[in-house]
Amino acid sequence: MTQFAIDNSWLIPFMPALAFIMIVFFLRKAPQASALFSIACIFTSFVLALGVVGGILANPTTTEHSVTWFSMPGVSLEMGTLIDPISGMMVFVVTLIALLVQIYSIGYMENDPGYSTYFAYQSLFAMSMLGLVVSNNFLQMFVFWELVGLCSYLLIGFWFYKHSAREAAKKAFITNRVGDFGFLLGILFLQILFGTLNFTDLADIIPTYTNIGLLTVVALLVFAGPIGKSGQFPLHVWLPDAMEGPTPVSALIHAATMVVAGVYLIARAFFLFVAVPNALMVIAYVGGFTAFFAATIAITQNDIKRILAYSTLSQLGYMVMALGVGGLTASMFHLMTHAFFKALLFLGAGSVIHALHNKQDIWEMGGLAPKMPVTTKTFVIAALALAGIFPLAGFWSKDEILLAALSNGYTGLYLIGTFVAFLTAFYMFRLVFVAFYGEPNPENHPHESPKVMTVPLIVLACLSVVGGLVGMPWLKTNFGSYIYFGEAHHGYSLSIMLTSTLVALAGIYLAYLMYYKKTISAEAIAHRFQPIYKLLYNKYYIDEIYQWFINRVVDGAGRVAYWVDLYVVDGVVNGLANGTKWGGYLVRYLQTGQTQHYGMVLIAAVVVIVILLGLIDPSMGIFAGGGAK
Amino acid sequence: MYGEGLIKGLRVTLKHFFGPHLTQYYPEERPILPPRFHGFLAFDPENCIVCGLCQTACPNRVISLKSEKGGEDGKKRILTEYVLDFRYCMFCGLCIEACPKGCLKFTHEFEKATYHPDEISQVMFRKKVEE
Amino acid sequence: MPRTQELNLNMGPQHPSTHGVFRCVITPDGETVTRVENHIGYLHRGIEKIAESKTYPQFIPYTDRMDYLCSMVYNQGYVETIEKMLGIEVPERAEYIRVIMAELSRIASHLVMVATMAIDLAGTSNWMYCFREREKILDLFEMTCGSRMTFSYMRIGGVAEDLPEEFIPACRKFINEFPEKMNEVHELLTGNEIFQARTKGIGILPPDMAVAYGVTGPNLRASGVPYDVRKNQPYSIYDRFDFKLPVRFNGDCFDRYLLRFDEMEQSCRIIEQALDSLPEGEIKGKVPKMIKIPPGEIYHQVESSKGALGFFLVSDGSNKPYRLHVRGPSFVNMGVFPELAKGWKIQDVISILASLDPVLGEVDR
Amino acid sequence: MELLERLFVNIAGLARTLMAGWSLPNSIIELVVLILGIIAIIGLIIVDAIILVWLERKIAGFIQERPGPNRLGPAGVFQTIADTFKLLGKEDVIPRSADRWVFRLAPPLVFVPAIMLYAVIPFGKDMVPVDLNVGLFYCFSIASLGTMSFLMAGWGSHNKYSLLGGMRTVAQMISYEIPLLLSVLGVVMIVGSLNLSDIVAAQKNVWFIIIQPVAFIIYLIAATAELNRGPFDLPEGEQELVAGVYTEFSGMRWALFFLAEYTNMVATAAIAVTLFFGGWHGPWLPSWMWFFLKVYLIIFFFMVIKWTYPRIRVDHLMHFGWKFLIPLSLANLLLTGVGIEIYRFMRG
Amino acid sequence: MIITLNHYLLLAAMLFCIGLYAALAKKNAISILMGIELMLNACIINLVAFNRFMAPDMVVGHVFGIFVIALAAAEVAVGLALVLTVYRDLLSVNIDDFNWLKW
Amino acid sequence: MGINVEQPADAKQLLKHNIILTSIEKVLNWGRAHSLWPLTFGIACCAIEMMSTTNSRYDLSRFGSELFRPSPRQADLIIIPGSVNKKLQPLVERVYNQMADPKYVIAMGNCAISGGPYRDSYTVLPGVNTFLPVDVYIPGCPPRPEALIDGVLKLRERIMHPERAVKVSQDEQ
Amino acid sequence: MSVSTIVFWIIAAVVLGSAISVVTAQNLVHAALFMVLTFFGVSGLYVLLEADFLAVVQILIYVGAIAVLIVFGVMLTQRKGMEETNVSSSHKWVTGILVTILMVGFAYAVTRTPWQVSDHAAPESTVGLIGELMLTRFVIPFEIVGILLLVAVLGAIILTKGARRLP
Repeated sequence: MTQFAIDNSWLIPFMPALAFIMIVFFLRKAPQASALFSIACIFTSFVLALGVVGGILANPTTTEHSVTWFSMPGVSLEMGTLIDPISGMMVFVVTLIALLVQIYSIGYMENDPGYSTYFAYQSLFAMSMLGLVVSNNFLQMFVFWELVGLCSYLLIGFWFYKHSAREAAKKAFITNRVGDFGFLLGILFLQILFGTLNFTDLADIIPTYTNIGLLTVVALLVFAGPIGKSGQFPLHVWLPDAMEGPTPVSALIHAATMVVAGVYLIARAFFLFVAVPNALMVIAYVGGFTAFFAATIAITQNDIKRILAYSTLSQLGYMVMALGVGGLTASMFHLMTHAFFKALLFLGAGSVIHALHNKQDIWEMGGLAPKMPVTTKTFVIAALALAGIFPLAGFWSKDEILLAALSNGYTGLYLIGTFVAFLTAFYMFRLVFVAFYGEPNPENHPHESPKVMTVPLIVLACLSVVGGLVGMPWLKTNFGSYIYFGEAHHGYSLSIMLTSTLVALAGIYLAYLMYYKKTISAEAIAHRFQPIYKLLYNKYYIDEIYQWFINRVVDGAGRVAYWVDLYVVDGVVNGLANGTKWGGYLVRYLQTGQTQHYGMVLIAAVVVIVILLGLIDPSMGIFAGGGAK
Repeated sequence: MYGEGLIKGLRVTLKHFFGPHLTQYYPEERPILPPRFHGFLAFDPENCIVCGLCQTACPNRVISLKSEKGGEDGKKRILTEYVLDFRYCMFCGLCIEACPKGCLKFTHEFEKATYHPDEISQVMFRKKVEE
Repeated sequence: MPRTQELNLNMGPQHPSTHGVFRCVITPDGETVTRVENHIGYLHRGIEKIAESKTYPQFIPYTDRMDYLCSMVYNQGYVETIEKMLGIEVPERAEYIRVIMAELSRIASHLVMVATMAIDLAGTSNWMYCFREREKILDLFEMTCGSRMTFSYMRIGGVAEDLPEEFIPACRKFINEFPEKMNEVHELLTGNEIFQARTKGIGILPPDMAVAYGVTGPNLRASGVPYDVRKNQPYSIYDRFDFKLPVRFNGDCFDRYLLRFDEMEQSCRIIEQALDSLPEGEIKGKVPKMIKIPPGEIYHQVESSKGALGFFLVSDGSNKPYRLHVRGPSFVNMGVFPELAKGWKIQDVISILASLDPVLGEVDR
Repeated sequence: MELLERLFVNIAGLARTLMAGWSLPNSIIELVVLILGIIAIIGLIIVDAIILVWLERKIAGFIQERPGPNRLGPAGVFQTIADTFKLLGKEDVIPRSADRWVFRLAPPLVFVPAIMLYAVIPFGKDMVPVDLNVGLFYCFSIASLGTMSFLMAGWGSHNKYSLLGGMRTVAQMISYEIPLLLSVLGVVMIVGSLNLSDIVAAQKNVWFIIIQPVAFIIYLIAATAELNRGPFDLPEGEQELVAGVYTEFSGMRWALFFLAEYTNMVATAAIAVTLFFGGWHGPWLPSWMWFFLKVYLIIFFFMVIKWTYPRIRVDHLMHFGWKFLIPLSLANLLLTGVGIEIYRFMRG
Repeated sequence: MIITLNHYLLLAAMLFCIGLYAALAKKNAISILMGIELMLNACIINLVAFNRFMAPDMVVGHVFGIFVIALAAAEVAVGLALVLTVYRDLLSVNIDDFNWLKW
Repeated sequence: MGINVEQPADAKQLLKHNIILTSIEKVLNWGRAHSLWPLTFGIACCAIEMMSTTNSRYDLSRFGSELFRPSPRQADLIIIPGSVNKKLQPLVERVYNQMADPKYVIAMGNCAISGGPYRDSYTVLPGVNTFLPVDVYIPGCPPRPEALIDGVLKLRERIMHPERAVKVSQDEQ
Repeated sequence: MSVSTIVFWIIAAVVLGSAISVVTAQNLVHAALFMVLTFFGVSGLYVLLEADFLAVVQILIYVGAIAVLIVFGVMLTQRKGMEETNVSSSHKWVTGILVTILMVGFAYAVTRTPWQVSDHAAPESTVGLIGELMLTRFVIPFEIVGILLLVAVLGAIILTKGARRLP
């Protein structure tokens, strides 16, 4: 079984592809059937993924299958699958979350007119994501990379009749293009420099390459992709807006899987980044800054999904930072645990939104805890996990990251990370206390969600609790003994654990005081630090800055160019044209407008030229022995 | 299911294909006609009293009869000629209803296809002219 | 801007699909019909004028020859008009016999409609099966009045002859077997996807347009207007029978076709009830020998298989009508045809015409 | 039995030895044998057509619960002969405004390709008139010639009905040629040859109808449409277009169209048998008897279909062809390819 | 007498010239299309003849013949569509009327 | 393509001289008599009976006449089933002229024979024999399907033995 | 004079005769029908050249599709009398002379060139070889031709139906 799964790992992306094709061509008219078929397919993939994981656990080696896709002299493109511990872990996480989200969607999307379409897109996404994960070369990865972008676009704009959804979809798509362009350039560089795009081949070649300067450029270009896809600092703006899509989509794509594709890409191409320390440093600081930056925004937001979105950004920053400091293990570990509890958070938020009929402002909620016990419990577990409370999943992975930062000498980043952990705990529990334990809003009549929605919540909650235990540093074979770069190392620092736990508890307590007990007035603080609050509330005015940039700089440059075009270029051109026109007046009598006349002249010219050539220069061989040579 | 109707239709035609025929083999086998069948008319000159009711009842002037005074007292009308021009007949039966003596009745004859139109009109009775 | 020149396609009078000698000129654009013009009068025989030279009973045979598919109803409408004017009582038994005959006639007429619809769409075998059933009805008619199509069976004040003995069992047998045979037609034609594709949603006649054009009968009821002379202005003894007024709402060819089946079902029910409660007695009321109608005018309506059939009679006191006008349902129904056929494909014109079920003998008169 | 089996082959062999006895050159012997074969085939076609016309009328009659022609000969078999004599004696009308040459040429040009189709069909074991390498393709290309003749007939008549009918024929035939070809390609892929004898030989154990049922159904539908028969007889469309392309043709000219239709029908059925029903393979009976038995069974099916279904509408016809049959046949092709790959993989 | 490559080439050249004449000297747009078809046919004859006489082992000429046939099909489809579109506006297929491209 | 043969009346003179032509003529007449294909042309009530004749109970096809041809070019026989009025007359005449020789006419029903019930009408022509050479008249209003079959058989008789169609005088009845 | 030689001359006569008739026929439909005959003859030439598959393709596509399309086009654009529909324009003499010169040039070139003729026999069956070549060496041209056909079909549809104006 496990061997079959590993050998036939192409089946994993193939099953959702099958679902997509079946739904689009045959099942579109039957919503229930398409949902069931889609789930059945993703379940099959999940089972296969379990097989893969089992195989990896038993024997952590790299298995690669590839066929030639296209070849011509100089270029040989392949398609194939690469199964190693990293992709095994990813396959498992993606199929699991996708399965749960699809089950959840049965309840969440019911009565939606685009039910079948939704599942078709979900399947397409699952196919693309899994294809991305199992890719064995950059080009194939890029193809799927773009496909997941497409799915993201489609799903964000799923309710395309809403203006905001359309705009958000466009924004996501365009923003991602910026990063993808860099990524594509990077791929082209790699192809030109090394003549192959295969990961394993590149991993062998790159360490021996000496032109570090060029390689740095390449690495940064490749990193542009993750910046876009994983929402790192300058290109993060699309992710909060992407919350316009259906909530399960946010859970699956914009929290657990697609956005971590960037992280995964860095991990996959880690050999490239390791070769250029400068690039690694850039990555570390970009990640760290994003983590801090997003977390500060998150504490002022009111929309439940936006809070979670900024939290996602922040955690992604964490992962990227971890990679930057060289902690591949920590990053991947955090990726996995984060997928569990962030998906859970989103699904819980979805459950709440579903119960409140599309209300998303946390201040309009309140008092949900008694009405929605399952959702509340699971949500709190997830929040605790995210905050990094012992022994939940987030605790282990976050500590790994902090440890990695500290042990690799990035003390600054360690401090930032610790502070971010405090912020994380604070804003999460702000959310919990306001939304679930606050004053009940009399307008709301919340009710617990149906079984199809709560069961995935419970499953994810369990995983959030126990998911981190696989990375316990005390275990003999833990997470780090499978996924590592260079050599595996086990280490832990009680002090770091203690510090981070305390910091997180402090954050929770602060939120408790401010929003539950109301002993510290949030308004007063907001008033007190009015400028900072406004800055944070408006997300550092990044969107406005972009807007300004486009309006002023780009448009201004355009206006200048327009002027130049109008008076300088056109002046020259018009002058030429006028000259030509007068010339044309003279020769236009040759133009009869009859195609046949032109054809005749053409043929006559051919005849004349051939005759001339034949007569004047017999050595041209026109009449003698063209075929003889 | 699309195409179900097509298959059902085929079933029906195939059933009939192997089923019996309904045809009456006409020239060999005479059709069984009901007693009231409106075929061509028969005329019984014996009972005719030359009242002319049939002539007036006919909507289309099919019947033409000639008579002469005669008989024992010279007052009784005697039929000399009775012609039915079937070219104009509608076979409505109004003349039969009109006849008080029941001289006219429908026969079961219907095959009167001819090569010449005037053969259709029929002289039902003509008094022999004694020379 | 000049466009391509028009092509006028002439359908009829000698054209396989037109019912009788109807002629229409179609202006197609590609396969789509942009204009249809009706041309009628190829079977005009001046029946209304002939009526003025015939006595009242003598005109009965001519009513047969107007709508030769449903002559009994025409007989009935005509004699009832005169009875109504003269105030003649018709014996119960004669009324029942008239109803039985009229309904059998209606079934026969609808069978012809189904048959022609089938053959117009090239379903030859179904045509045979429908005519086979119709032959059975014609046998019943022949048994009763001696003719297969032109009966002249009704008389002023009653009917010409009583039912023969063997009629009632034969009729019951037919009524009992009939639904099963129709099932065959349903299997062969109604359920056929090709047939449905060619009739469903084709030639939609909206109810307001149907009313505006004066369409009556099954064509009107298929558009969702529940109007039937038998129900709305009951004549003869139709108020004694329990039957439903079948109505369908799409107004397309398929509904017009299916409505005929509904009507046949209801006709069967009426016949069954009439056979059950057929009284004994006279078949002809007291009628003067020479029928003369006092001066005046009258309009009487009955429901034929094609729709509301009206006779308008003006009398000047003599034994011949001064003027007789017939409101023929097919004639009125045909008025909507050009409007209805517009915008469909050439082949749809055929199915629309077949679904309207005109009888040219009555259109042209 | 063995004698019957080899009957025609032996006759040809006999003729060869006879001529060899006259010491004729080899090429001429082959030519004579070929001409003999052609004569035999033309005779076969005419007898076939006569039987088929009679059969069609009988089958129509039987379906409609009546006996059909039964006066001339046993069960009316000579009815068609009477028709032939009558058509021979009919006046030959050429409309004044018609294009004389086109009008005259059209009927023979419909008929000639119909005969040419028979050149490559394996009628029995070792009974192929011409064993072409591209036999199957040849069949379709020859069949496509008929289209032109219909166009000529429709245009040459100078009659609106004819022209419309001709245009419909051409649109229909061109559209349905594509699924027809595509459906057959599945079989070609399996056999790996366009040679009809090879295709028959490949069906020794299993008929292709079992492997390619979808292809067979597509072939049957498209072939019915190509023949302008059954529910697809739009060009004739007597309810709309009087008699379509045939409107202005009388007597023997019209009979040629008629003959061509039946000839084409036999050819189409024969190709269907060759491709899907194992050609002449079959136990007990001589091979050519099997072949004709199967051919007639398929023809019977064609006829029953014609007398069952109403005529399809012209735009439905086009939609059906382009939006359903062609994608379906492409899908079938794809599946066949995948199937062959899988088969090869399993075989190693 | 043996038929050589030259026979085929000369035949093709003649066909080409006839087609060229039709394309250059005919008034009717459809005639011009027909002329172009003749020219394309001449090309294919050349391809096949060269293939047969100079390199019969490879069927490269046939392959190119098939490409040319496909090209011809595309050309006719678009050409006829153009002619029909123009005909709808101008009610003429006379190439002399198609002179809108003139200044 | 077809062998042009003159109408039987003119052929009679040829008969005496040419024995081969006689037998060809006989064979052709046999063919014509046994495959009379009518034109699809319905006018009035009789048209319904004409249709009934083809249906399974009466089955005109037994005599080889069920192939109703929609195009006059391919029909041998035009059955006029109903009254022809002044508006229809030119059309009937034209359809008849479009038919290819040899062609036959059956006047079915009294309307076609003489105008029948409409002898008083101002539009109906007094019979189709005023403008068409009718071969067989079938009286009846309308005639039974069997009567039509009888008419077709009589027409067959006339084709094969033209001499039998000589007028019988009224007195011999 | 072997059989194939005789056949060649017959076919050549048919091809050239009908090609000239395409140009000279006064009725455009007749011209189109002569063109069909030319195509047919050309396919006969392919048979002589042992290109059986190409011959069949020629009939299938040229006669079965292209010629039909052209005749269709003729019929759609000309509805009244067809006489004098295939006339030459005023510059036909110039064109004629030009074409004749070109022909002489061709003849000169062809006859003067010493072709290197191979005496290998043609392969028994060309179908398989063509298929293999198309999908290996000429796969890119093959794909491009496919795209070209698709574009042509779309273009033809858009041209004849008229591009729908966007709202």
